[in-house]
Amino acid sequence: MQRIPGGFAFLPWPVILLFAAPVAALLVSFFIVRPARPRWTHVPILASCAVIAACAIWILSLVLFQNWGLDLPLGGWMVAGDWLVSYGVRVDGLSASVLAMVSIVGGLIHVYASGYMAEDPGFARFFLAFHLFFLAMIGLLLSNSYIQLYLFWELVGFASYLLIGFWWQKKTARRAALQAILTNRLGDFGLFLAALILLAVFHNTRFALIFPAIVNGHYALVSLVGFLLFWAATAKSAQFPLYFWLPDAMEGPTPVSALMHAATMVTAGVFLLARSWPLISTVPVLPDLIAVVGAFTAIAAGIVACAKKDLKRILAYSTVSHLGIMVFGLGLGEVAPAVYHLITHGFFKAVLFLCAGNIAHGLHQPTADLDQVGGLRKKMPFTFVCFTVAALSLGGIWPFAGYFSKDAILDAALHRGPWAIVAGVLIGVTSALYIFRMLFLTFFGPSPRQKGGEHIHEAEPVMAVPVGFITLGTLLGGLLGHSFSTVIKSGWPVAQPIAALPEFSWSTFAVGMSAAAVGAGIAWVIAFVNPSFDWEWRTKYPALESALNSDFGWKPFVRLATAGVVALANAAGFFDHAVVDGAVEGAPRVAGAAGEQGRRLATGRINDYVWWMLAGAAVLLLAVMR
Amino acid sequence: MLSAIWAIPAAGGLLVLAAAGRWPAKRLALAVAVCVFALSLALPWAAGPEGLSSLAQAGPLWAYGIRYSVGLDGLSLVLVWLTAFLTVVSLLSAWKQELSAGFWASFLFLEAACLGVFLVRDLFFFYIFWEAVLVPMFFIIGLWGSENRRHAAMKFFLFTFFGSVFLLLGILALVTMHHSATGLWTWDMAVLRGPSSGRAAVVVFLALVVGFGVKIPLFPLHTWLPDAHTEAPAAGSIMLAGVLLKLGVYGLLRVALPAFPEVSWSLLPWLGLIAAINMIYGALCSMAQGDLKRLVAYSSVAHLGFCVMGILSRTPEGLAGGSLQLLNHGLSTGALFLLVGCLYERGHKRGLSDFGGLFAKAPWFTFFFGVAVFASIGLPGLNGFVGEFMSLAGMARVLPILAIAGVVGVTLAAGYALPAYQAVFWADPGPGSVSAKVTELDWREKSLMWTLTLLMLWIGLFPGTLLSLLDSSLRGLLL
Amino acid sequence: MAQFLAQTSLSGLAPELALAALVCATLMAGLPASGRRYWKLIGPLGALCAFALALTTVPAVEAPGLIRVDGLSIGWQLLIFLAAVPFALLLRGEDEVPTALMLGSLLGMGLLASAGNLLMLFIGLEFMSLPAYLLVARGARRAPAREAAMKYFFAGGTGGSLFLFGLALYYAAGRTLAFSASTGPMAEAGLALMGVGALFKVGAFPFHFWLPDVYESADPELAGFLSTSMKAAAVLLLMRVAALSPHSGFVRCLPWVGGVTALFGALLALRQQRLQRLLAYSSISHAGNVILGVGAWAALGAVPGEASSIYYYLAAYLFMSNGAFLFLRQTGLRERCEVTGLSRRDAPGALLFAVLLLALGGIPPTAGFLAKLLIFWEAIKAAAYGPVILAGAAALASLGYYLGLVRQMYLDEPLPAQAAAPARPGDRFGSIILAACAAPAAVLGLAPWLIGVFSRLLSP
Amino acid sequence: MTWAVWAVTGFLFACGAAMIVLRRQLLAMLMGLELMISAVNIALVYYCSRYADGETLASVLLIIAIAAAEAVVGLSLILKVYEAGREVETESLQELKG
Repeated sequence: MQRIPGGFAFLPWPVILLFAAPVAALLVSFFIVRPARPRWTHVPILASCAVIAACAIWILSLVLFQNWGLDLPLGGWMVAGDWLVSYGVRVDGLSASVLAMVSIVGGLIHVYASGYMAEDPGFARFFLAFHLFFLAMIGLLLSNSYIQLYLFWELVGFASYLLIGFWWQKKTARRAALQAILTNRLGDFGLFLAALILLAVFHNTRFALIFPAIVNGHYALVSLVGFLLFWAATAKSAQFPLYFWLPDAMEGPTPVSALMHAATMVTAGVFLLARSWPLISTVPVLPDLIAVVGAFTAIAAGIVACAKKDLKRILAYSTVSHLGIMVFGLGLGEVAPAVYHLITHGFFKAVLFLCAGNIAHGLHQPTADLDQVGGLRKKMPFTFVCFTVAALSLGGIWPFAGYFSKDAILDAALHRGPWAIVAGVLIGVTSALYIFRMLFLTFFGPSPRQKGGEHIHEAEPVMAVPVGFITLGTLLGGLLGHSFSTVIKSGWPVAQPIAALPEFSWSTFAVGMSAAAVGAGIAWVIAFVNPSFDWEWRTKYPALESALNSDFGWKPFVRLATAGVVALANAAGFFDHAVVDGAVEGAPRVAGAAGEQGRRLATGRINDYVWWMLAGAAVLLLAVMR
Repeated sequence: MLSAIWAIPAAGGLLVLAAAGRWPAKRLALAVAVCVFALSLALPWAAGPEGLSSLAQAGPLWAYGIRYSVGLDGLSLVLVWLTAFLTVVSLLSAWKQELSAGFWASFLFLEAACLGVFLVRDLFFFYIFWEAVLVPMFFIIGLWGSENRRHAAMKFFLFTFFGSVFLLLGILALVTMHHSATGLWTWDMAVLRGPSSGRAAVVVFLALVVGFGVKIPLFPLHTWLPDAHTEAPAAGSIMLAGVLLKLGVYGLLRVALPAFPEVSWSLLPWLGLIAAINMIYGALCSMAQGDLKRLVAYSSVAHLGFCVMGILSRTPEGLAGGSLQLLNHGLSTGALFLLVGCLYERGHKRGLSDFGGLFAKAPWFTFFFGVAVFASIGLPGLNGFVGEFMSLAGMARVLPILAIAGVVGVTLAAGYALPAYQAVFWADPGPGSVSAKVTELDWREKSLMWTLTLLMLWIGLFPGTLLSLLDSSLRGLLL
Repeated sequence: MAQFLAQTSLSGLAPELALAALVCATLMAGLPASGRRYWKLIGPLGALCAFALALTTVPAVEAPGLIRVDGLSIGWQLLIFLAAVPFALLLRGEDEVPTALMLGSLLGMGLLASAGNLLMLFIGLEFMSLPAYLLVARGARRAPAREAAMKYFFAGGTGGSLFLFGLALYYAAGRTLAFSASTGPMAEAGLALMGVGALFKVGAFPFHFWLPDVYESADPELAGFLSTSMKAAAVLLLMRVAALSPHSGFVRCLPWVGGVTALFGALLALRQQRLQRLLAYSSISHAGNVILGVGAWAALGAVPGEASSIYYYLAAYLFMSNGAFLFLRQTGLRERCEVTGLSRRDAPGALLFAVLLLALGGIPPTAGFLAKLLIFWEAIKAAAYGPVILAGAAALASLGYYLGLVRQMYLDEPLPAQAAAPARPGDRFGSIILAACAAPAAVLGLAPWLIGVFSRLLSP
Repeated sequence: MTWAVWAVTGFLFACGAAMIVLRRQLLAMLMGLELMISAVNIALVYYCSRYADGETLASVLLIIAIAAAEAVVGLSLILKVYEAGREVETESLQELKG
């Protein structure tokens, strides 16, 4: 990896374009196209997406074939004497590979959205916010320091807020948007503080400078930084305990759910952990904690996903679960498999969401329920095919992309010890279970309780074609494992390289496939052997239902905590009004009352006046003679 | 030249009063304000080759070392810009209202007094200008405010005078201490130094802190602020939040900290604790408010905590960031008050529950309000973040625990601002809502907001110029 | 007597002699019915003439006897005579008696100012007080004026007696009536009792009870006279007493008396409903500040040239207090509620009053601001921290009514009855004097160089 | 001797003061006032003779003269009060207060 001195002049044009294209597109759209032709707002933006995708692929190939890389400071952002926080760009294997996935999937979803959102009155607003997110995501991936990362980290959160609340007239959307940004803000606390501490310790937060220092030295506060970073990641990547915003975030339009709340934005947390891995790996206990949290989240969310009926919610919990898998993998020390899963997950989860979007769009609804669908494979054959491919990939069935990445993580788990094995197997079972249940109940049947999608129609080409392309990625992604191994090692900031993807092993294959088979088998039973089971257990076991609905009691707890903060705020407000301001308001009253009382001294009688004088003289005499 | 900066608005105010009835007062006032702003922008060019300091002037020495003298450095310059700019903004924000000449003149007097505070280098005249600020503001709140204006005006005046008494006694004690140590009578801010330790030094320093702390405002001296902000007319709130609160921090920077470097350093944990309370407590109180203006007012309490924390850290980044935060707060809170004023002008209500669903009717309103809200809660890329981050970065190098409290404050900020934003612009209008009366911003308001927005973006992304301006002057002052 | 004359150059007594002559002239002019037009001129002429003569007086260098003409005496005479000018110009009454009384009182003040020993101080004190009782008794509103005069008389008599007692004690301790330091418990007690006499005249708590009654019932211009000329003379008396022995217990107590008085006056003024009474209490509060200044000045060594802060305070108060009382005279307002909404009925008047009130409250750049600043500064120099904090609290509390009045005039809506009532136009002459008082009160705070001028004036 | 003089002076002064404080009759109070001044004169005269200070002794005469003037002024004021209300009690002079 070559290092070049800083400055824009040294920035290669694909990197410049990665920023310039979206900025230009946003400006043109906002100031020129939107006022004149709101329906054409997406045109410059789609052009920008094409440029971005091309640049990203170009950069990826440079990294892949020439081991090219870049870590370039670009002039000061915040400056105070010798204290400096500068902008910068970092291109290495990690960012280039994720960037390629983001730009391809993102670009295609932009195209999809131009069809999906065509009827919406907020078309222009949608595209502007959507592309703003895209810009922020690119910036996030290419950041070379924690502070700049925080800049874009917050910006993606901001865009997510705007888009979750896109249909602001809906109360649920408003609540979800608020919940999302506040929860993310809670997590950002960690990143903000981590950046502050790193800055205070190292006078810098550039990855390329601090990681070697951390690996080679001992710094007391670095452990704290590691935990803070993980805390930040739990919010953004929807891990326990801060996962709860993500399922509610499905209130946004489907392209938003697909791109931001499944494929890209939520993986920023995983990206952050992968980025910080040289730091995190030096912190005792933390990797294990990460693994446990990831596994727990993956399994619990997988179980909850089995009980959901709303298509997007199933996928949302599935996203939480899969993010858990990535985090689990990271915690096991396997950066490459985790990032690989991040990328493959980006593809297949996008397909799943877009297919769900197609169904909802076909039903002319914002979202669809299992009750309303069933047997769609005939009415929506193309969507069915895409969904099936993606579902097989998610379920970890060879030779789809998901298999390879999940298998790599499972491989690590199998080498770790009993609890990891159990976790890995359970993850495999639950993943297969909920996704096959969804596949069967949606596209097969319909079972007697389902309406089977009346009047539904296949998606228009503008929506179908992007889905097809992403599905292609899902099919082929698994074959690129070797190249990925090459890429991810490129430009790793510390001397100790990260491990490549593990070699194929029959035992792992057997465990993985059998877990998937078990899951798929249970789904088979639910869907075909006892088709009404999925509706009946809810009434038969209300306790179980409420436990699953409340995410095993976590949601009520969150509500309680929120109410606690509100109560605290109200208490502060009351204290301020009654005590602090009360003292302020009371002081003049006390003074006035004192004056009123003092007036009684002046009785109006001469004798008293003289008496006071004599008394005063006596007091003064006493004081003087003392 | 420098004296003209404050003399022009003062004279302009008199002119507006004198010409009342003959010339249109508001046009005249605006012309004066624009002139002053243009002049303030020209200041760097007026400076000689030695830089801004070449603009300093001093009058003859009067009794006891009192001497009228003005000076300029980066800190003053930035705040002069802010004052001159926000005066124009606030005059324009009240443009459509039919108000007497006194209103417009008051703003010019207010501007003159604030500019005087930022320009003079002699404590005697500093105090004169410091107090002179109160009188026009008293009338602005008391005559042109909303229902409870009279009480608020009295409270504002008396409470801030309460601080001024401490300030005056502190200044006098400082001058006297300096005299007894050096045998020299002087009121020159650049020269005055208190003792480096001892009970007397601590007491005097604390007196100065209380004096400035009322204006900042520091907990628990802050309760005048919500009332004054709430009752003042929108233009007055802009000046109040945008400029008046800056006076306190400026005083700390210019007077209290340079005079007592050692004492302030030894008291750092306590002062920093107060700043942290400001942030967290201010944010919590803000969450509990149902009135938009009160909410923004308490948010000011929180924001000023960042400024104080930054400058207390005495690190280059903390100082530059804390003082930049002054400007940032002026812009973003000024913008918020401007918009809340627009709401009030249209609907004559300020409650969160009095509005709702304005997005559909007034998208620009929503857009600009969003920009201001996100700037004030510290979204990176907008101005608020830079100041907050640098302030906390400074403190993190000195007392990390306080920086943590600051980050909690950053986190809480979203908790009050966004629910309010949603309640006004997104939520369904409730019964008794006046949303129907709210119309879209007109071109005047929009262009004001565009200016503010661009400034916020500029500072958020490229604060380097301003920061180096501030840094170079603060370095000489405190490092 | 020969010795007395030898000791004193008569030129130093020129103002007093002129005043004495004018008192006689006034009484003579009153005899026939003719010449009525001229005796009205004698009052202002006398005050101005005395002022001019004091201005030209050269401080005597020789050792003082009964009379001592030093910087303090000349400075204070200037102050006293100038402060009397508005009252002299606006004297009411059909005959010459008030003029004579005023000039007589001024004569007493002049004597007090140039007194060279304790006995002369006492004589000056009585000389200035006795006509004042009568002046108060001749107030326009008869019954309250009589009552107030009676109270003033008895309180003043007691104060004079206490002063005399103190004089005797001090004489017994120091074997002389000249201004000389002496120590011992007897001297301390004597000093304290003389101090009580002076404090009574200045209006310090708890010797102030006569003051609100007198100021309230006196004609406003007389109240202005009493609160400026008379008070200035009383302050000089206090300074002379305090300067006798700068390290005495009395001087140590003095700042505390000042601080307590300032706060007490301010608190009691808060809820007053009658304007003159309110101003009376405000005057007590101001007196407290001055006493604080005197205490600090004495503690710092009682150097005449450094009395400039006290002098400045009194000079500022001269304009502020005369102005405020004159405003009441011009508008005829008596009750506090009557000023509500005044700015709408009488904008110039309200403006003048507001300026005067802000000056009294000590808001920059008014004269009152610099006055307070100098006094506080003096106190801090003398390390009288406790009293200065009390005085600071008093300054804050006093804004409660000064600013409260501004609020009433400008912010509050007038009651319907008042809104209908037209403003009572005062005579033009009085308004000019009022404006002449308000203008210096408004801007003198920007003139700190005056301290240097005063300092040179007061140094012998 | 000294203590006796001061005792007499103090006693008479206290009596005068007590008369002013305790009596309600204006005339009696005026007498109290005069008594106070006279009491001080006793001490002054004693010390003048003791210090052989003729100049101060002369000044006692001045003090007596002033006391007389004070009495005149006081009496005229009392007369005024009497003319107005036919009462010379302090209770009748209690309108101004507070």
